[in-house]
Amino acid sequence: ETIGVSIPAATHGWAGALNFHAEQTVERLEEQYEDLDFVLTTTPDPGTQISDLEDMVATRNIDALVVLPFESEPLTGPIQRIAESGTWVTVVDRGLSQENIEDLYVAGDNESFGRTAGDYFVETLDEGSKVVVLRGIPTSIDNERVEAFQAALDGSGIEILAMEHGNWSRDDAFTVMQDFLSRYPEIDAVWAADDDMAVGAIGAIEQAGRQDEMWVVGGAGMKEMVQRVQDGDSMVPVDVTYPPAMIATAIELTAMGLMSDGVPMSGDFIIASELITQDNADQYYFEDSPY
Amino acid sequence: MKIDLHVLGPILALVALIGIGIALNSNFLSYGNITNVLARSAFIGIIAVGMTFVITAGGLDLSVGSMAAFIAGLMILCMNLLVPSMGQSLGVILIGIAVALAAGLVAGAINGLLVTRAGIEAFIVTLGTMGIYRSLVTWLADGGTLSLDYGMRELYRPVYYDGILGVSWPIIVFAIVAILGEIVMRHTAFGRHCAAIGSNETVARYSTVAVTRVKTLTYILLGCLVGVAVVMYVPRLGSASASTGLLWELEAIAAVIIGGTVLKGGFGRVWGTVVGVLILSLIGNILNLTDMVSPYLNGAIQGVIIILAVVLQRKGSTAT
Amino acid sequence: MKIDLHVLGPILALVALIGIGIALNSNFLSYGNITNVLARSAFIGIIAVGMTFVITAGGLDLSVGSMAAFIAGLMILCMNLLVPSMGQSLGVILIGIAVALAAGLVAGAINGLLVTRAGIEAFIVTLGTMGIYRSLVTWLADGGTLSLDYGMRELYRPVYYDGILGVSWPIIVFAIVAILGEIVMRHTAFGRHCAAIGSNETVARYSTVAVTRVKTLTYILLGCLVGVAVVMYVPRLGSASASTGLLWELEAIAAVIIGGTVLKGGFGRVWGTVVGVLILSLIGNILNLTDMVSPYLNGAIQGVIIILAVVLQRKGSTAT
Amino acid sequence: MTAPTLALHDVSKSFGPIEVLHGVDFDLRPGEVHALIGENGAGKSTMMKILGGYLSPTGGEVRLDGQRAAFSDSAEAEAAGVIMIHQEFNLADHLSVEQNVFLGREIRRGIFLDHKTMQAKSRDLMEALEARVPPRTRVSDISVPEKQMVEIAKALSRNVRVLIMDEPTAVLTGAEARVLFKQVRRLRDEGAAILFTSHKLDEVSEIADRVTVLRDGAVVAQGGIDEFTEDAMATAMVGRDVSDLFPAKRAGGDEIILEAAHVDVPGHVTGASLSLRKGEILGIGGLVGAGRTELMEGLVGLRPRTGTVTLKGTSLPGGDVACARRRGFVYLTEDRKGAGLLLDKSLTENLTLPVLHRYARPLIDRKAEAAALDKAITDFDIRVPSRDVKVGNLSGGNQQKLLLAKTMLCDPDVVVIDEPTRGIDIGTKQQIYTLIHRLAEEGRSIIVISSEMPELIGLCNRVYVMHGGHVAGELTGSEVTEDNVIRLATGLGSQREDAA
Ligand SMILES: Nc1ncnc2c1ncn2[C@@H]1O[C@H](COP(=O)(O)OP(=O)(O)OP(=O)(O)O)[C@@H](O)[C@H]1O
Ligand SMILES: Nc1ncnc2c1ncn2[C@@H]1O[C@H](COP(=O)(O)OP(=O)(O)OP(=O)(O)O)[C@@H](O)[C@H]1O
Ligand SMILES: [Mg+2]
Ligand SMILES: [Mg+2]
Repeated sequence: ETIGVSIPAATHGWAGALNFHAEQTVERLEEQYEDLDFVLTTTPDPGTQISDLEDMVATRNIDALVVLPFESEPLTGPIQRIAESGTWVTVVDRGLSQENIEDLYVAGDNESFGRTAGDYFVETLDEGSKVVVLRGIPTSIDNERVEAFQAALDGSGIEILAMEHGNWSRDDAFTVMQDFLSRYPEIDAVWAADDDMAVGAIGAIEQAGRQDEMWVVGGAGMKEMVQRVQDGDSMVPVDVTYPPAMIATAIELTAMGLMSDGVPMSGDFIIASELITQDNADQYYFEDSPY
Repeated sequence: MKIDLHVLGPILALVALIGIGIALNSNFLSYGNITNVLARSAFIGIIAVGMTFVITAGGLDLSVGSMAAFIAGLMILCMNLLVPSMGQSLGVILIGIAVALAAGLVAGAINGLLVTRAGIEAFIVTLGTMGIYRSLVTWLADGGTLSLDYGMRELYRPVYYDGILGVSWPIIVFAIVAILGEIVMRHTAFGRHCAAIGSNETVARYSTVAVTRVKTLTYILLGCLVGVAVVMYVPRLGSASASTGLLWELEAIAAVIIGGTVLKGGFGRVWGTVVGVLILSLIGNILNLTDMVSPYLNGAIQGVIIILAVVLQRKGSTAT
Repeated sequence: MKIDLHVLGPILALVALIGIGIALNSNFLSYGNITNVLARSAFIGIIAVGMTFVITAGGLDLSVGSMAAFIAGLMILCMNLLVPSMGQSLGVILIGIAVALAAGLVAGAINGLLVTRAGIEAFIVTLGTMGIYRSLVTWLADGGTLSLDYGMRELYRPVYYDGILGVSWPIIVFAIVAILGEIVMRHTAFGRHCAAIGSNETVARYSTVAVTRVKTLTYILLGCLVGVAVVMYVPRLGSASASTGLLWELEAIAAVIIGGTVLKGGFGRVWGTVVGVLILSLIGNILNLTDMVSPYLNGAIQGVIIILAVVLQRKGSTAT
Repeated sequence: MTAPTLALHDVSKSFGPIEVLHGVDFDLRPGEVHALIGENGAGKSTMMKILGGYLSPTGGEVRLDGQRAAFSDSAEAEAAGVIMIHQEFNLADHLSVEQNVFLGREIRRGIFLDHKTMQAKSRDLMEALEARVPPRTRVSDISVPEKQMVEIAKALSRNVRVLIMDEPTAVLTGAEARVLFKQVRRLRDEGAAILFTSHKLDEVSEIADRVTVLRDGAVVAQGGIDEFTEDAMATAMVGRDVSDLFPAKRAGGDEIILEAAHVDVPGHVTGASLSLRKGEILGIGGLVGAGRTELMEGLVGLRPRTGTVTLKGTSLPGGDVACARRRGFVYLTEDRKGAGLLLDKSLTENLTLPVLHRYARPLIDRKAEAAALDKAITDFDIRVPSRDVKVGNLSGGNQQKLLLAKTMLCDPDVVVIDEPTRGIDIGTKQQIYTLIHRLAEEGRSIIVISSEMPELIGLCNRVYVMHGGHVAGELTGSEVTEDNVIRLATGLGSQREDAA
């Protein structure tokens, strides 16, 4: 039996972790099951991803597909065709734009990601507080997260001073945050829609010596960030989960199903984002994870 | 007869890759795989044919990838706007196609005129427009993805997936563009003037070649071909976003040069470009066909093969 | 005296941007903002100085961004490996720095030798090595981020954040590199030889200029400067990943050309490059300091300004 | 007298603040061959470019058939039948002979090119010029004179009413020039007007019907060819008497300073051996394409070569020009534009390029460089409108002088001068010959490659003649005659292998 796994290339920390978990799982399962084969591809854009899927079908005769679509819309058609041809399809994280194509859906929840962070802001900050937002690469995921965050803040009296794209990159976030700090004499909190960007933002805040004025909430559960939460770092009071290990879950579920009785478990597995606080941080800290 | 590696080089590289492909996977030569590889080469291929003219005439265009994304976005937007009034009809598709071609023409003309009239290096002009188009498509899509109306997509789909006699449309269009390109390059005054301008612009001007017009036309031609590529691309994905067409420019330029066209201009060959495009597609295809290397290293393998393909060629041309 | 816009062009553009900055935000001229802008220009700036030599001698290097990422990854890896045996000591930092510079030298030499010895277009060679280094760093980092040992980071941090007399180290290093670069370009045989080779390689060869050596040296110089940039970059955030240094190559090349260096080679000026780097940094800075345009359109504004800056300059040089 | 086809009326031309043509009146009539002569930098090329529509005058007007002609560019001039061949090559190197000949005026069938017709026509044209280059050869692969023939073929393929040729024979041998003149006479007889310049005054006497002499941008003499002897032309051009062109010949010493044995330059030269004595002026003769340039480039290290080269008693490594220069052996190229000078750079940058290390310690000493330029300008009588002019804007002759100055700045003991006086006016020629002589007297050894027979005979006491990549023979003293050189050059001479 062959399982195809197609995920985005490691262009930022979270995607890197995704790659790491995928490779680990594939290696482990290949050892575990003799007659199980995997085809793992990583892609830099939706077009390439479609090509990869075509190759898997045309030349590797896959029996099941685990795919994290680069973008929902463009991948819907191709994945639908694969599903229609009788191949088992597990979609991870990014839902397709048509319902009921995939057999199994394992996902994080971008909306909950933004809302969880937003709720924490509303809870913690006073009315009239000022926050700035570092957004990711312009994509639908980023839009969902930011919209949910804004919705959570609605009516709370917390003012969003500005939003700029930090492109899920430490360097870009560092630069944008530096400029936010020059621009606004008063900032009470920063929401970075990803832990990589949070690292950059913290770098800029420390440089400006304004650690005492504001804190930063990132997201996705990067090891170092969870550690800081655990240590009670006042700069990083909490974090929001969006576990890259969901790919491992998806691959495992697919493989186990395929190997045991030929029919994997189907349905939806939505992994909602959770707030990591000092109290529960130890549950979210994984020593060996690269992320 | 002397063996001219300058001519044979790219072909040998292609044959070698095909050999490797066959050795690694028995499905490599299957109808499905060949169709896939050829069809997906079509976008870059169509663009690279246009790029061959621009480079032969001593120019360069870094904006084609972003331009493709922008035109795709514009086309989808227009079609979606028309659906309410015109319904999901062929008319909408035709208007969409017209929009794509016209947008390509205009975008190409802008690049061309900035290069020829304002006298700015092509590298800088198109680096600028590259940023501009990329931004515009992000803005059009509001940071997300522009998707074609679902019904329209079903109607338009066959343009990518169907074909005649088992040959899919993108392959047919690519073949036509390549053949026409080869003819224009070798058998018309335009092609010859491109080479003359790339070789020595002053000489071309002194020989009463309409330098400005020909140079501008190469960019317009390229723009139109980007439009054609988009017309084939949109039915494949039915969407456009900020990541559409990323790095296509580098891939197209690499294909042109692997094919034997001289980067500084003066000599170009369209068939070489086609071979170059196929080489680049095959590398990706073959890497997908095996698990030999860590997917992280795909980029490294591609880099090595690009350099090797050109070394082979250059060594040949200096030896003979 | 005649006003030479070719010289004044970039400076005028810089002054105009500063004017806009002041008008839009009162903090623009604050010590903090100026320090930020200058310090963050330093990486691209240091690299762009090296790029000026490569371009002046008729070459090009697209690999610098990936090279920077790769060297940063290598440096972090080495330092982390040494910590267990050497402790968190200055020694580790010095070895790390040595590794970065040596890796830069080797990487530059590889590019240079492939261009000069194998006789392949610089565009293709460095497009290839760009893919290779980018892949290698992803592989080194196992797809994720390579982070410097926490204690080491604290020790190394001052190299980015501290300075003397309120001027931070990156600014100082950038200034030194720029001044030395300007001197080498204008007042030494090496600089003259670069211009001669870029102007006409055959003439340079017939004039007994060691063409191969000089060209190779420009790439080596650039590689070493990439190493220097990395040495300043790593202490900033203490990490490297596949996205480190993305598009630095295009930014560096754009800076060089905005500064007045001729892309086809033969004429280069380092001070112009410095102005070009500052222009590019300021655009980003000003866009971050205001809300005037949708952040989606930042790229478009940058594109327009890049083109305008060069139009201004070229118009000037043709008019006089 | 027929009415002039093309005329200049009170034309002046300035480049920036410098006026190089001052109120020139000139006319060109149908059915005449008109020679324009003058010193290097007199303004001949400038005047021709104005006539050809490549430059517009700053004052006065150009008249075509008596009407004011305001050619806005060369395309309009060409449409009116005014064709110009430039002093420097105007060929696209990447294109083939046929493509160059028809560039801008391709013959088509429908929208497609008619390759067959164009190839046949260009073959005919080239054959009429007795140059047997296949039409599909790339121009970068043909020799300098062949390129000139392509230029001429290109002009002849047009519809010619007025043909302007700027030093067409500078790169041609006597025989080739005569082929060209045959075509020129044919055109003249068909009623075309032909204007040409040449520094070879014997050619002017041979072909011209009328002569105009230009000095410092003004017409100083004009008249029918019968009013001018060669000496009179020279005197009118230069403003002094130049009858003693060559100084007395001198033989070298006994010491052999350079010796080449069994040298092969792959693809060009096989088994060449020669020796050069201290203080000698040695000539290398032969037809164009005989491999003289390639042999010398091989010796000095610009091309790969095999065999042994001994310089001042020790062997010289191949492929290392810098080493050869350090040991006092330099080569002055025949290809001024392509290999000699950086056209977009200043005089100084060109002058000191080979020996920059001498001025850089480690920073370049600009004062010393300026002094070197001053000296070069006086020593070599370089006429420049201003110090910071780009070399590409110098007249051809002055470029050649600058190239000589640049080479001599290396202070060589052995210098190869390839075509030393190509494009040089007669006054300067005399200066250059004197200079070469002086160099020899100082104890330097000189090799002169020349396609001009009088030059070889007038300068050299010993001449090697090459033919088809071999050294065909050696001539000494009274053996150096035109007959002997031609006999060896055409492969008729006895194979005197022992000569070397
Ligand atoms: N574009 C230019 N800019 C500045 N000066 C120029 C330019 N073109 C020519 N000159 C100057 O004009 C003068 C006349 O040059 P021209 O080329 O007409 O001389 P010429 O008579 O053809 O000499 P030669 O016999 O050496 O070819 C020279 O002093 C030259 O330096
Ligand atoms: N790039 C080239 N490729 C192939 N053949 C060439 C090339 N350049 C020159 N040749 C050929 O090499 C031969 C020698 O060249 P060249 O004409 O320079 O000889 P030469 O004896 O130095 O004559 P002259 O000095 O009078 O020009 C000729 O047959 C020429 O056609
Ligand atoms: Mg002249
Ligand atoms: Mg020669």
